[in-house]
Amino acid sequence: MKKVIQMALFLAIVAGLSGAALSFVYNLTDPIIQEAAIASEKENLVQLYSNGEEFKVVETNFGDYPTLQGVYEVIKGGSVKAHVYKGSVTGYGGASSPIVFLVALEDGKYSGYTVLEASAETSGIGTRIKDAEFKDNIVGTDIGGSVDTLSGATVSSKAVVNSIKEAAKHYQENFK
Amino acid sequence: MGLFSLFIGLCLVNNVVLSKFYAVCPLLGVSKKPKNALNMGYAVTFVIVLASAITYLLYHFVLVPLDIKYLDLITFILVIASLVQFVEMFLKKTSPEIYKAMGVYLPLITTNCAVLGVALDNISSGYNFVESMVAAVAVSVGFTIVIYLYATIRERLEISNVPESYKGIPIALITAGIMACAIAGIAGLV
Amino acid sequence: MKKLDIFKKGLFVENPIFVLLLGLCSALAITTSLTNAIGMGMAVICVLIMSNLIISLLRKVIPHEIRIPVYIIIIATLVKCVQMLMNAYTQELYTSLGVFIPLIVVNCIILGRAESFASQNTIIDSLLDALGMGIGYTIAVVVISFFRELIGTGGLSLFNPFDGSQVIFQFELFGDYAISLLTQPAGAFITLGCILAFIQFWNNRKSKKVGGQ
Amino acid sequence: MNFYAILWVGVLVAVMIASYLLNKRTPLPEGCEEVVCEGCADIACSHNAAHQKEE
Repeated sequence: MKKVIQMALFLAIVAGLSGAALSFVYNLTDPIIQEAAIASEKENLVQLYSNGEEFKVVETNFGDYPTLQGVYEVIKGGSVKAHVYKGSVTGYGGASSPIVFLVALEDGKYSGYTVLEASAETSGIGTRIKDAEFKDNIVGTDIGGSVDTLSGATVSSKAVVNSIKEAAKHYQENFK
Repeated sequence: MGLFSLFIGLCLVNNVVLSKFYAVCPLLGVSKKPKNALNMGYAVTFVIVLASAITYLLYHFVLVPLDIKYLDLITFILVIASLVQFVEMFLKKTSPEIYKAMGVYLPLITTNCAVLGVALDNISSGYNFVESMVAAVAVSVGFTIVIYLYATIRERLEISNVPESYKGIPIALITAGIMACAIAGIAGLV
Repeated sequence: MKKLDIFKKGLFVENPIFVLLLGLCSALAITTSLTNAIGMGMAVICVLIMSNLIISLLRKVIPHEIRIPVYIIIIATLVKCVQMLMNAYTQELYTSLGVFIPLIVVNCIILGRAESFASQNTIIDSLLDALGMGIGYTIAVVVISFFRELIGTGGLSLFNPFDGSQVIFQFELFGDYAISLLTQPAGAFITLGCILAFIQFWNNRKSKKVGGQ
Repeated sequence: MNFYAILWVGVLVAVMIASYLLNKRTPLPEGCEEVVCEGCADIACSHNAAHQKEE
């Protein structure tokens, strides 16, 4: 009987030490990892929120949302102010150079939108998704509401609108 | 991605053993007779599917809510080790003849890279439960196919005249390399 | 056993990959480039030294019956710590090695050395053995990746693992005569097969010469 | 957060050790001779030669 108690005690110590060591190293390295993960995205996110917000990576792999690349939390004064989705869709320019954009979702509405890459779109038509005209269609509409595409640039704007719909679906599932 | 193309992708195209090098040690060490290889395949299939299910559930219902995601590795390896022990005990109690066939290989599976590899891949590629189950079955079917074919080739190797210095493990590795070339041939399938 | 023998044994006589054939999963997978090989070698050395140290420290305390599970717990904890540290400080290396860092846990070398050596010898001997085995593993992995990268891509390149941008050396020998098969998985099997065949050839020749006189 | 970590590792260790001990205690079904395979040097495999020496 004594052997069993001795064994149980030894195991408790091993488990405790192992758990403590792991959480200690985690607390030590997690901020650095978060910092590195967000660093590459920071200069993009600053285009949408530029008065000193913090950003945090929430998720970067989406099993059943093919066009979503990442979702980031915008933290202002310690609380999460908004979520930003990064989408990458195949526009008119083909899959080799996709359209990459950011869309911000804040208290029930799309509050921000910017295009990071749209190099292969035909200038004057496809590139109109970068102009204020398309942005006004998006900013202000409710999350999940219908966003109308640009007449004359339906291919590119349709792809972006569908990806925004996916982002809204993911948002309603995870953060609502 | 459709479940079927996921299955074919993991089972044949980027086969776990030949393209990601999971479980090369059992491939070289154990597969002498095709019948043994098949038994090993069944044992690994049984453990991989169970392990993937349990590790997926534990990760998403214990590690994520408690925000201790960094315990994923130790959870997976301990779950796999205890699963192997439970399966061996279960087989010992209920069906001796299955144990006689498969039981020999069970302790080997604890240090089998494929089981842990699949569990970690399911998490890192963001699959949901159904997809990770399909992935687990695909991986284990792929493993069984490769190890069975490999055993039949090695049987013939024993009686063929191999250069002196290539006898044993070197020729086994070259055979595996040629099989990997064959599998790479169907890369465009998915 | 003399201290130096323990260390030397791990390098060539009992090289974990070429002689004991342990840890082939990781050896084959990450030897596509020299940087990966050295990075992985360093990770394995760290884990091996720490695990041999801790296990030889606790060897009298661990109950005999459950020593293998305790070793697995210790090694899993160490590997996860090394993985987190690598993720934080050597980001490029971490992404290029990918899932094979956690797979060090099931790498038979570490558990093998813990069970057959560290659990019966003093701390200094275990450390020497860990160092010998770790460097032996690194030499083997570097040799494999040397051949695979040189013949596979026609050139050799080594980046500083701590920040990926700094190139230590990079040169291109025969760019368009490279056999790109060697960088693919199939090439890994064939390269290792040929290296092991050469070692077997070398041993046979040596024993025949001794036998011949 | 650390408390959950240590608790969870404790639960895991307990389950694993329990399974390990229970498995060691369940007797081999009759007719299953003890198989010693030297095919691989995998120490964790209970059929490894190293285990035979002690038992």
